[in-house]
Amino acid sequence: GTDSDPNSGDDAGSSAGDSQQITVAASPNPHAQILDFVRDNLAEDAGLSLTVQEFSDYVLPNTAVDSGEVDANFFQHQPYLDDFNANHSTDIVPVVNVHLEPLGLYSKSLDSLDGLTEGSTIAIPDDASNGGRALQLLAQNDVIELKDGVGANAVLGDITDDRGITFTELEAASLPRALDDFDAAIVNGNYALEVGLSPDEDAIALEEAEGNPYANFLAVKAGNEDDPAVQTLARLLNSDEVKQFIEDTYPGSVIPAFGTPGA
Amino acid sequence: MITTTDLTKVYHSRGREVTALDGVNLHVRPGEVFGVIGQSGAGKSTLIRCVNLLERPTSGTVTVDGTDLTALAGRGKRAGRPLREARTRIGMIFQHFNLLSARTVQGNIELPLEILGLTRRERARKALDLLDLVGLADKARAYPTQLSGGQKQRVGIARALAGDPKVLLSDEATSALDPETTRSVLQLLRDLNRQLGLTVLLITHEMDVVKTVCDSAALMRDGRIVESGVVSDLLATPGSTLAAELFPLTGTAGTGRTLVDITFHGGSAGRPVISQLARDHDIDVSILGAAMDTVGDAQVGRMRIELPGRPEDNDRALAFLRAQGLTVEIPGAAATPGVALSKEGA
Amino acid sequence: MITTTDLTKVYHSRGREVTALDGVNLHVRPGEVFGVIGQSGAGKSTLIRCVNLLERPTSGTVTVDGTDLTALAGRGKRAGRPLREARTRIGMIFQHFNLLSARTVQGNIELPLEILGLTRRERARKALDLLDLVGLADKARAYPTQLSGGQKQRVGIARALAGDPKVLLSDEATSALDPETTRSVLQLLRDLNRQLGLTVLLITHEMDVVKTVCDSAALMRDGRIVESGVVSDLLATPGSTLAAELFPLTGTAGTGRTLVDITFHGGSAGRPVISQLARDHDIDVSILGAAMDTVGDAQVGRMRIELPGRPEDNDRALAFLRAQGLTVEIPGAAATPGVALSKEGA
Amino acid sequence: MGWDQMRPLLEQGTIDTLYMVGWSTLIAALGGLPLGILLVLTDRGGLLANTVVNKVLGAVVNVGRSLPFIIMMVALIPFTRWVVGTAFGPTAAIVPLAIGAIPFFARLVETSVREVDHGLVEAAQAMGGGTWTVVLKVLLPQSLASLVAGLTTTVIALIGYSAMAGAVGGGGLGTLALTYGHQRFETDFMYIILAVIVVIVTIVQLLGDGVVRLLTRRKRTG
Amino acid sequence: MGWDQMRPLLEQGTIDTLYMVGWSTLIAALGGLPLGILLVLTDRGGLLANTVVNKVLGAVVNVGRSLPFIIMMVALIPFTRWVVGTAFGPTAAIVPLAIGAIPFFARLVETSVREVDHGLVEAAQAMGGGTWTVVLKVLLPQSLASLVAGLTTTVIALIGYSAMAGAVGGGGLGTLALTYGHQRFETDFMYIILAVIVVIVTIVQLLGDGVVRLLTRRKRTG
Ligand SMILES: Nc1ncnc2c1ncn2[C@@H]1O[C@H](COP(=O)(O)OP(=O)(O)OP(=O)(O)O)[C@@H](O)[C@H]1O
Ligand SMILES: Nc1ncnc2c1ncn2[C@@H]1O[C@H](COP(=O)(O)OP(=O)(O)OP(=O)(O)O)[C@@H](O)[C@H]1O
Ligand SMILES: [Mg+2]
Ligand SMILES: [Mg+2]
Repeated sequence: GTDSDPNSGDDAGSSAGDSQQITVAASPNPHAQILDFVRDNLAEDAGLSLTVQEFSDYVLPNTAVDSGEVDANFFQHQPYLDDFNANHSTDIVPVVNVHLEPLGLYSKSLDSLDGLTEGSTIAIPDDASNGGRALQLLAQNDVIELKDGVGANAVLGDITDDRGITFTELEAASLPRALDDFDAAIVNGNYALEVGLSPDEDAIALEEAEGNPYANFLAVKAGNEDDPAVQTLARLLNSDEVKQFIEDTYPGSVIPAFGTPGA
Repeated sequence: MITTTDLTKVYHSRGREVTALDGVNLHVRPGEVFGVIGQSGAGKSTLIRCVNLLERPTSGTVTVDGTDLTALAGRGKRAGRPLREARTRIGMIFQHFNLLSARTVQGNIELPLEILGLTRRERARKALDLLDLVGLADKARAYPTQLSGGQKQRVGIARALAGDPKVLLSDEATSALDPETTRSVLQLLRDLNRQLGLTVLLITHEMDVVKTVCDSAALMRDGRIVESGVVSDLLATPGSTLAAELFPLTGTAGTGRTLVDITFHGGSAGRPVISQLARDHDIDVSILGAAMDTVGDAQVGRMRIELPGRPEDNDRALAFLRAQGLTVEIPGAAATPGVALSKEGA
Repeated sequence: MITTTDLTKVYHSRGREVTALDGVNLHVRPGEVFGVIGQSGAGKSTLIRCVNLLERPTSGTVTVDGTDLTALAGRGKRAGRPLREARTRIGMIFQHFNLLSARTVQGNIELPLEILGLTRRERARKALDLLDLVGLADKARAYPTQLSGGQKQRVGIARALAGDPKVLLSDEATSALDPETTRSVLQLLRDLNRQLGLTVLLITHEMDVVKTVCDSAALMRDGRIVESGVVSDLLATPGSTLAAELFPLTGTAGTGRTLVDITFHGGSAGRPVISQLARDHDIDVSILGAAMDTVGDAQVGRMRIELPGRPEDNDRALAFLRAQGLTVEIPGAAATPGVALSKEGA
Repeated sequence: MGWDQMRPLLEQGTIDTLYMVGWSTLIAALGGLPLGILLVLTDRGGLLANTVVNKVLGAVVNVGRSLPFIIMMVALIPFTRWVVGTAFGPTAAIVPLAIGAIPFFARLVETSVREVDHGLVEAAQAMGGGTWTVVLKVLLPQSLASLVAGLTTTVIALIGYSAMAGAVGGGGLGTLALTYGHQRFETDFMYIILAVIVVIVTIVQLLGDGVVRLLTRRKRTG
Repeated sequence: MGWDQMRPLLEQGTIDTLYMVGWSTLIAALGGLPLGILLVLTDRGGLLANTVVNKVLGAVVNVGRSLPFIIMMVALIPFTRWVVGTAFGPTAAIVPLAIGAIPFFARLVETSVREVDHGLVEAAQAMGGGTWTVVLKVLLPQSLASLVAGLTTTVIALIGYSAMAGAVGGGGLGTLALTYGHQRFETDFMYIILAVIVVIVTIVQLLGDGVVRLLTRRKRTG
């Protein structure tokens, strides 16, 4: 753990003057890529020494923040964090929203939702973070019906009417590769881009960007929100340069969604 | 029946060359039991393995029952069909039996018949016949581990006979057995040799085995055959290493006395030679050492006797013994028979 | 030196019980070479392994050099310190040598010295001394694979001698060797027995080994000792199975003739007994079979002779032979000596 | 999560695991057996001695054993699709599982077959047997017990690997443990799943040991 | 992605892989060796024959080998933190890697040690040697070549396993291949990484084979 104490900012006294250090746990894509951009282009000028540690898991980054082994993480959205805090008695809080990866329903064989009938197959993400969100998207588009009151934590068992459609859970990164094998698949925006799908044009159903609760944010253990390093990183993540980087790198599939969480 | 001409085998291992066979000319006549003896490393196993081409000779030819096997072998390392077919007609038994532990006794004997392509029925009949022949009719369904060493070797022999071979090769087939079992296995080989007219080439390092069953024998040393021939002829050969090894003698003469080694080969042994010598020449004959036995039905053996007086005093006695058709040697006068002499043998 | 009292060993395997030793009372005197022979499965290995308690006897006691090892053994399966210390003073050599292939010859001989806790220096000195003793001074740095069988066994012997034992146990130490090598290894054992006053208990299934080096011998069958004693005494015992096995005779009498088996034990063999018989009694003595040899320095052996006339006609001749101190048997008159008789032995 | 919800998941997970592991074991056995035997036959001094073939096969097996399984699973997606028509689901997961297990089992086969006494091979050759005879009548039957032991090891390794089949929608107990236990925080359920896995592994091991014992009974020295 | 970007990633990945695999091999060797030897010694007929201990150790090893590695990694987090102070990063990944490899190596040790001729053990006992003598002076030196071969196998398996260290931030080549090849669809880069892995595996295998050959030269029959 580095300096989560606001007063211990300059222990090295390096040439940058008030050198701040921060280690952030992040999912490889696109979170770590965004952080890499910050580290390589913005951090030095801001006097921030940023270390990015990539995690391919969705639980351990929170565990690591809670234990103080990393200072912050950047991989999740509010519904997932709420659920995690409730289940693990942790107190991790969001600092600043960065982006949204709108989930979309894509298909190689169908042009619209009408094609989904009895016997159709749909692949959805198998992770807790995206799985429930995918079911919500399908429910909002009347493809299925879910039990009342299940939010972002919906699981396949919560489906009350599947209209005869078969669902398969796959690892999120495998979903773009599954389009040949299923009638349709729910794909995260960033992965869609990698295989040349455009959310705006190719999705037969897409999450709304407006009022979307699934913005991904920088999160820290409660009490560390005001740490200068955290604040510096938060500022950099919501900078124009990052906005430009996201729009250039992930046109349409990752959308800048800056601002204070919950606002 | 088995002829090898200028057979050589050179092993290459880690850059070193080992000449295991160095120009071996072997001739085994049809229907005889031929024993090859020699120290460890002499090349005995290599020789027998060259006979059915399990080992490719470096040069020279091997002819079995009129067929030149070396010509059949072809170029490559793998045995082609003609060679494999020739092998089905050459039986082989091994020191460590080499029975398949996963098969029953009957299954083991059926293996060569499977290779020959016999039907299940024919195989079973033949296997049971062979088990009868080797005296194990009640063990057909047993597994090799349930058998004693002698029984295992009998199964090995039955298996080797499955292809109705004219030739049986045996590499130390009794070396892992105790003497009593060895005797019974050798007896079986002898019987088969007689009943079926089988030619047997056997390798051993036990002189007793040669004594008990062999018609002919060869002694190998350093990859060469240093002595070979019909056993009774060898016994008649003065200075023969094989004869000395087969019937070893011990004992040294007192001063002023004469040591005489007499070799009996064939019928004369039954005659009262020693007592006639004593009576006719009126001398005291002391028997210091003797090894006399039944070899291939003929009474043969050697005896070391001591005569009073120096060798020159005993000319008449020696002449009498020679007149009986015996081989007479004066150890110490010539070189001592035994190891020291064997380098000059053959 | 080694005494076992009512030693029994019962193996339990898969519900079946095998009685490998069935009340063995063995007594080996200090300084003698004692041979145990018997067929495969007779219990020889079990017996020798019970002597140093590698195998726990089911009942009975084992005393070596005055120490009751069975008392030292304790309850558990593991060998406690007192037993382990007693073992350091009992050397053992094995049929398959059991040398560590990963150590040099010297390293192998040093192993027991390491167990004894000697310093590196003392170990090296002792090991080189022992290598000298067994005639392998130049092989100290070789690895076991680079040695011949006989050389390996010499290393095994040197290793067994490292703890300055008074007792050497040998389980078929020469069974894997060829006859020439066997002879040299046995000679070495004999020399060590004389030079160091070593007591040797050796197990073998080869009669030749007993003939060559043993002072005393025992014959085992089905877990029991059926005959035992000093070799020359055994030879004097009419109907002794061991004697018949050591010096086997063959040959059958013509009709109206008498077959006589004579056993020479000790000095009489050097005397011209046969020729005196022929001259004094004026009869033709035919020697049908003979096995005479040097056993523990005494000229001993057996001979089968044929006399003209029926047994009752030869009373005087037989009396003469008995008067010479020889053991005289008429095979066929009594039971034939050999296997058939051995069940009544001891 | 209550037992009512767990039960169907557990049942389906067990079925999926058995289905995936069963088929992939079968395929791994069929693929690994010849590969392992070839490794022995083509080795120096072997019946089909061929240094080049031996080195190439050895390299293939080594690479196969060292590739991270998940990567292999992803890399094989086009192949899987070509073979079974789809790249996802339990049936599709069999393909990477089997292909991952082939080199694993092949090495075990190699070790087992190498242990067959060379004297038995010579005996078969002396009878006029060719390479096929040696393989089918000597090497395989004589190493059978050891091969079964190797297959048991392979099955157990596959049960472990199948946890990663979740990446391609394979389901099964391992994936359940990861999804529910780890990601959805149902720790109790995870422990139940692990217990089921341990039970299955134990049964496999006991069954394998039993067969091995049965086959060894008559064996030992020939 | 250009070579300029790849290079530092490849370098760091290689360093991380070697670091994680190196240490975890060392620990697996230190843990698996005694465990494997105990499995032999406590077996029926062994020097320390003890059926209960043997069955328990055997069960632990089996369970250890069948647990999905990712689950084990997660389950070990508290333990890892206690041992190395943190549960994340390359150093922390060593702990689950090592613990996963211990039962794997232990089984290989067991097989190797079992192959030591029992006659050698008896010879040492006949000299008055106790269990320690037998283990240190007979079993280990005599099975050394085989143990090294087993260690080579373990290292190669660990290179495969280390790809999953990414879940706890361990990095390394396998994780890189997953992240870039699988998640970022940089297929070319993935193949380059795989090539590097194959090269490392080949070097490990050649080194291991070399040491084994060196140790076997003087061996064969004793
Ligand atoms: N495959 C091989 N490679 C290298 N050298 C060999 C090989 N087989 C045998 N030799 C060598 O050839 C020589 C003769 O060996 P062979 O096995 O024929 O002897 P042998 O007379 O059968 O001895 P033994 O009585 O010990 O069986 C020995 O020096 C041996 O080391
Ligand atoms: N560990 C064991 N478990 C069960 N039975 C055994 C065991 N060891 C020996 N036996 C049995 O005990 C008997 C005596 O065996 P032992 O090895 O002492 O015979 P041996 O006289 O040394 O024979 P060989 O000449 O073949 O070495 C045999 O019937 C054998 O099967
Ligand atoms: Mg040989
Ligand atoms: Mg024995």
